[in-house]
Amino acid sequence: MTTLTMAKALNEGLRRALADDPKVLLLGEDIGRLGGVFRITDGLQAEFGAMRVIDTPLAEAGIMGTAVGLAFRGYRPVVEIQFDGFVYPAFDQIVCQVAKLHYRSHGNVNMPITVRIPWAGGIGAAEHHSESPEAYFVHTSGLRVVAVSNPQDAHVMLRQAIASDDPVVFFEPKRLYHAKGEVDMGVDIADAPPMGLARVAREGSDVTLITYGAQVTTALDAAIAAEDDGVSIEVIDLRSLSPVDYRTVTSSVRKTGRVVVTHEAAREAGVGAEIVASVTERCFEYLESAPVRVTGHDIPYPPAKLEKHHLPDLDRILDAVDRVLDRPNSMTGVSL
Amino acid sequence: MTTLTMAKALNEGLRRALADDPKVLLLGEDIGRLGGVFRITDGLQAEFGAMRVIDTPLAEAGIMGTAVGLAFRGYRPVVEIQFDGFVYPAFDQIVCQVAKLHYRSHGNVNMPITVRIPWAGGIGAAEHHSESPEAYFVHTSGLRVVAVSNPQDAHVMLRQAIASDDPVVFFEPKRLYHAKGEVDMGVDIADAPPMGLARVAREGSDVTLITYGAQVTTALDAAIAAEDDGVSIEVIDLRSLSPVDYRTVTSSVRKTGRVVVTHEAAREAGVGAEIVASVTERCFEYLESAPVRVTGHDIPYPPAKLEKHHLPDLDRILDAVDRVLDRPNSMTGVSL
Amino acid sequence: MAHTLTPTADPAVDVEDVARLLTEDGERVADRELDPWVADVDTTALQSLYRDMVLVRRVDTEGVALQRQGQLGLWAPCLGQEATQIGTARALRSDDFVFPSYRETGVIHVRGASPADLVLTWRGEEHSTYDPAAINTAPLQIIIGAQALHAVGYAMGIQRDGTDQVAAAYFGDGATSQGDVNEAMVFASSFRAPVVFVCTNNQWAISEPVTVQAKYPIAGRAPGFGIPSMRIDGNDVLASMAAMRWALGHARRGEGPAFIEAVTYRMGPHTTSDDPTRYRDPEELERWRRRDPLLRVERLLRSLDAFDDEFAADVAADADRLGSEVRAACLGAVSRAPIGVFDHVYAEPHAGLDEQREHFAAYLDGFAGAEGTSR
Amino acid sequence: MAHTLTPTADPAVDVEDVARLLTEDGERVADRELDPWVADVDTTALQSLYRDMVLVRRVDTEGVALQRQGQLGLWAPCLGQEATQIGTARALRSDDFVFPSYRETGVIHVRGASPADLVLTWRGEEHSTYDPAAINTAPLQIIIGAQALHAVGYAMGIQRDGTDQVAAAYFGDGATSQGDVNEAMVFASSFRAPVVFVCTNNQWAISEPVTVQAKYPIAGRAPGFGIPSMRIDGNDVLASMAAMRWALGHARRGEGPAFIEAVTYRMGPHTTSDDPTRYRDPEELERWRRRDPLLRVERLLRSLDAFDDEFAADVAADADRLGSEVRAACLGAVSRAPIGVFDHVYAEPHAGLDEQREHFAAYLDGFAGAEGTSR
Ligand SMILES: Cc1ncc(C[n+]2csc(CCOP(=O)(O)OP(=O)(O)O)c2C)c(N)n1
Ligand SMILES: Cc1ncc(C[n+]2csc(CCOP(=O)(O)OP(=O)(O)O)c2C)c(N)n1
Ligand SMILES: [Mg+2]
Ligand SMILES: [Mg+2]
Repeated sequence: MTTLTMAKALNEGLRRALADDPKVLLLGEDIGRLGGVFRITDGLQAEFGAMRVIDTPLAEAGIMGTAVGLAFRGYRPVVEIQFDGFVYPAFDQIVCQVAKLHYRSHGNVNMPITVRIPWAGGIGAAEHHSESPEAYFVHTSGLRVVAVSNPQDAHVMLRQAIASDDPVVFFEPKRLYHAKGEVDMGVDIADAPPMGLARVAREGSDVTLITYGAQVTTALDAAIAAEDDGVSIEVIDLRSLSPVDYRTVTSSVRKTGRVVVTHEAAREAGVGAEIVASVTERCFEYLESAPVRVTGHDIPYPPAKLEKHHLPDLDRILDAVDRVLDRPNSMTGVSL
Repeated sequence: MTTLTMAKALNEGLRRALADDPKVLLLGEDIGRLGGVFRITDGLQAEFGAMRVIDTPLAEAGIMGTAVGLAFRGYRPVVEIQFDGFVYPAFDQIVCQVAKLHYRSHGNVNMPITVRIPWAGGIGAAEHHSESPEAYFVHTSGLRVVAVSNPQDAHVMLRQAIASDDPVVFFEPKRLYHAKGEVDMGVDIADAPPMGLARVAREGSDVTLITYGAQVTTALDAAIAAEDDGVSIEVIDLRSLSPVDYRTVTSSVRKTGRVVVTHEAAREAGVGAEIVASVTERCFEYLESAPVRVTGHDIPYPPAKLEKHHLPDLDRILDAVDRVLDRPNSMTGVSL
Repeated sequence: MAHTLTPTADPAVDVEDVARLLTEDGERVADRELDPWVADVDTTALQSLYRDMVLVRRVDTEGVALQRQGQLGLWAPCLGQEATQIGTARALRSDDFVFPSYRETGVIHVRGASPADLVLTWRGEEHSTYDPAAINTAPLQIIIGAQALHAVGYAMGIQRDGTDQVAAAYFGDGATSQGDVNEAMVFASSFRAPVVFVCTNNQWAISEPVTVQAKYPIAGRAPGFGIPSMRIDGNDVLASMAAMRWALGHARRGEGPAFIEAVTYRMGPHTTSDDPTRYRDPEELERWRRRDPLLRVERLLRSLDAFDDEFAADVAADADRLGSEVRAACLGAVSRAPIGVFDHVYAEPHAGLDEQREHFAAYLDGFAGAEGTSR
Repeated sequence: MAHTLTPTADPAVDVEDVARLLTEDGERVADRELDPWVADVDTTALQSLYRDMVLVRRVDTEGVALQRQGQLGLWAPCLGQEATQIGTARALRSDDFVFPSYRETGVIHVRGASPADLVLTWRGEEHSTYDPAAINTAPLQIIIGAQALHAVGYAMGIQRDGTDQVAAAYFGDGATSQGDVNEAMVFASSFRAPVVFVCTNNQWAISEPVTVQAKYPIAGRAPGFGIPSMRIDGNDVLASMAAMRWALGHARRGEGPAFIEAVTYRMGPHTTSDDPTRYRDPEELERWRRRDPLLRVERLLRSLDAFDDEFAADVAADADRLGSEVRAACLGAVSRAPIGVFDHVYAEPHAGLDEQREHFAAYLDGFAGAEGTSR
């Protein structure tokens, strides 16, 4: 075990993947000499050469499209999208090609592409630098989508994503890049929990609080705060958004009967909607109250100085917890 | 009242919009001389000239990006995306520009752009010609999203969409282009029901069946079939997917207590998830059983010969109706 | 470089402003650049090129007929484009890798697509049938221009493997407007990737004439990206083969990408769903009929005494055989079972989808009991 | 058009291969193409250009300082690019419409942005502050290349209105790799739109040298799209103004789009978050210091006896005044109230969002009672 930041844990994950498999290539803007704007690829071009760690022209469709071609040739491209808000020019290649080529080719062609996306808000960044586009990818059949919340998962799940024969959209919460944690780098990725599994981040009995990414930290804070108030919250870190590990989720909900889902992304047709719909479908008879979502508002990501009013913080989560517990809350008396 | 196909009703809607407002322009591939591959713009270039009905180069980002510039100049561009599967190259311009510019500019700039999308499956088309991408746009704050199900709505809502100062993604079910219906073309769009309202397409008391687009027809068929079986289904045609008219939806659910949502799009984080989550949140105490979704599978749209196994048909809807009524159904005994 | 650069004065529509080796009358003319590349093409080779062109035309006719008869959902005729397709494809090595668009029937035929491969996609049975690795050819691409980037990526892979293979991307004149095609040129140039771009300028993108996409010849764009290009008569199978060999040679020698604009004509509708009478002048078609790519090879062969009745009959028999095979493959097609829609979404198990498949199977089973539908 | 086209042999990195009117030593040199366009620029006009350049440099210094002091979230310095920005922007008419990228501090200053407009976006108070219609300038664009298409669309609007205005798009060397910029050239050429593309080739896209984007001069691309272009010394304010006037004239006369590649240098980091020591040679910066765009105008003015202490002091005072105004606007900024995040998402009422706003207001009110937070 070593104490590493998430950034370093990811860097070590990439290093290991490059070392283990000569077919692994890194593509992106500024990932070479600079090591990426977040330094996640720091030192990798020096170590593995410019043929394997490739600074590309400034064009995301180009990066994704050439990654598809490399996959046709048997490579395993790991693409870095510089910021969440810059993935959209690559959307066509992701949705129509990356996600569909295995299906289209009758299973003859694999698309073992990992799309790394520094992700979400809370870092006071400029416009387009704090987006939470995960629902777009979750809704896209043919992709796997994961979101990490701690250095250990970041390291192991990145290696698992790269090793997967399927395309994986890999969300890295920028807000946690510098958060530290214990990492076991010696782990055999086959022995580690598969990236498709959720994790009970904290056990509890009154309310199931479901989330992913940096919001796991906020959820855990909320759980601690609630404890003082006599409320026991079970926090579930989904880790995988597609597929969702409903076994873990439903076993918690069957226990608590009350559900809050939180994420930074907008609410309308977001991942939270999917979780609430599926949990309701699977656990209806166990539910004591309507599951509640605590999400970013349905607005474009606001200017940095206002993001704190957009991001679902501890107080908004606790307010929702009060709601599912039928205790006084901000919606008391408000008709829906 | 005149009997028109949906295609013709749309054509007349465009003609009227062009005639009423000199700032309205049409942009798209093959919309001029050809009149569009579905002939929705038939005759309009001849009538209004090539400066207003514009055949563009073959590039969707280019079409959407120039539409943004035209909106900056005070125009009201109506963009035709040739088929649903070709909207993705324009995704960046839609998500980062069209949806955000009003917000970004502090309300100084309007983006009264209508994006018409011939939409969804069931017509035996080639790959990428039967997509249901509506959830991507519903999840995108700053856009309005509507889906029409009959010639009257097609005509009126298209004119309303064009008249709206906000960007509207306008879904036209290809499968219904040739379906006929009564259309009142004399209607003043300000007097007609606003495009944001849902419609009770058929009244019923046992189950609320919520849908939109071509699936409304299937839902109505299901309601008729169920009647023989003694089940009274209320069919709601959402019309607007963002915002959703929850007043209409919840008043039905409060009456029936049982909900089925159906759409062609994939299920994961689809519009159905949003509807189920919101209905559960708003009507929990009225629900007699868990709402059920009947959707396309979470697969890339399959080859034409197989689409009938993908699209949620009458039988699959009735199976779901049995499920919410706790009658024997395909899921009986299956654990979730 | 001059500091002020002015575009060429030639308009995009000048179809005579091309390099060629074979006139409409079947006369072999000299071209300093192209000649060396087809020095080895003797009469037998010419006959073989001709044969392939006839075969493809036969398949195309069959495709249209099958669609009319309701056996195919759609067909995208390549009538008129046989010289471009056969000439360029025959220049490829079998271990080169091709990324075709939907209209490249001739190209995939040369690559080794079976009769079934030529039609089952259009029938709607499968999105694609052949194994790309088996014939070194990607599935047909419908998203305009997307495959240009794939070819560049594939070529970057070749570079990394250190072999002398080449990747080739085929796309139309309309496709040159797409960001993807331009980005492909940027990436290809930046990485000096061994890729050849074949732009089939058939004068139309559905109803839009090429002048909507380009006011100046498309071949003129590539050099701005640092890519040498050639503008050839795409109805001339010899020029097509020569240009492709030039381009492949350039890429194979490690000198980077090359670009070909093959000026030809889509003699049929865009697809069987299209009605070109709405937008194009019948006289234009007549003019192009006189430029028919097959006719001029026939004339050349006749002038070489290499086209007699026996040869014609033999070619026709070959073509008929292929036509029947295509028809048989089409009529004999068996659709996947319903549950098959779930196949090959993922390469590895996916809990969510696996559950959905199970539920659908249960649903189908219920039916099987009730109404005898099998899965 | 020749049938075989070969790219220019000039490499993208040759920064001397440009048109210029002013040498590093401040010597005015002749250029047949450019001279006519600045025939009217007398000493007073030169002084005024110089003044603007100094002002912008002062704002830039202030921006960096404010960021260091935690008053701005980020700043994108335009140090070294003043000649390109001031020269081209001063050539515009006020009723032309500009689509700038994030680094165009000098451009928006010339257009009429207030001191607050120059910093509040970078402070994170607003995505944009000025009313685009008031200064005929779009909000700064962060999505690389997207604004090029907006400019073309705007120009298509101008065309339809029948005026002689021009739209201008500013973007960097990196942006030329984006599909959007290439599609913008396609559309501009196809519609002969009155738009000018100004590509500021500052040698770098964050850490990537221009050779990653282009092996051959960027100006060489436009002609392939049918767009005339010029490659100029972007550190030469006169050449910048002259080229822009040439381009604007071309567009204004209805002759369609024009393209300028201004070869300059980003002397600072990409943004205040960037560390250029990781990727660039300090000697390169030194070389460019000698080409400083302000210095050469100062030298020219001195040679014309139009730069004395009084003038220098006056300009400095002006600059200090603007600097203080910028600082004051920054420090005096008041953030929107929390509920303000809901403003201007839609132009018309939206039932879903209105409900969300109400609920959030109720939530904030609850807090107001409990903890004194006001909305
Ligand atoms: C991204 C995208 N947009 C639109 C279409 C619809 N479409 C299919 S073919 C076609 C025209 C293509 O023209 P061209 O590239 O010249 O090829 P050709 O059909 O002439 O072979 C269009 C617009 C598409 N398939 N993909
Ligand atoms: C679509 C998109 N991709 C990536 C980025 C991240 N990014 C911001 S600036 C920049 C470099 C831009 O270089 P250039 O176009 O030369 O402009 P410069 O910064 O030199 O002015 C990059 C990659 C972005 N803003 N938008
Ligand atoms: Mg074409
Ligand atoms: Mg730059």
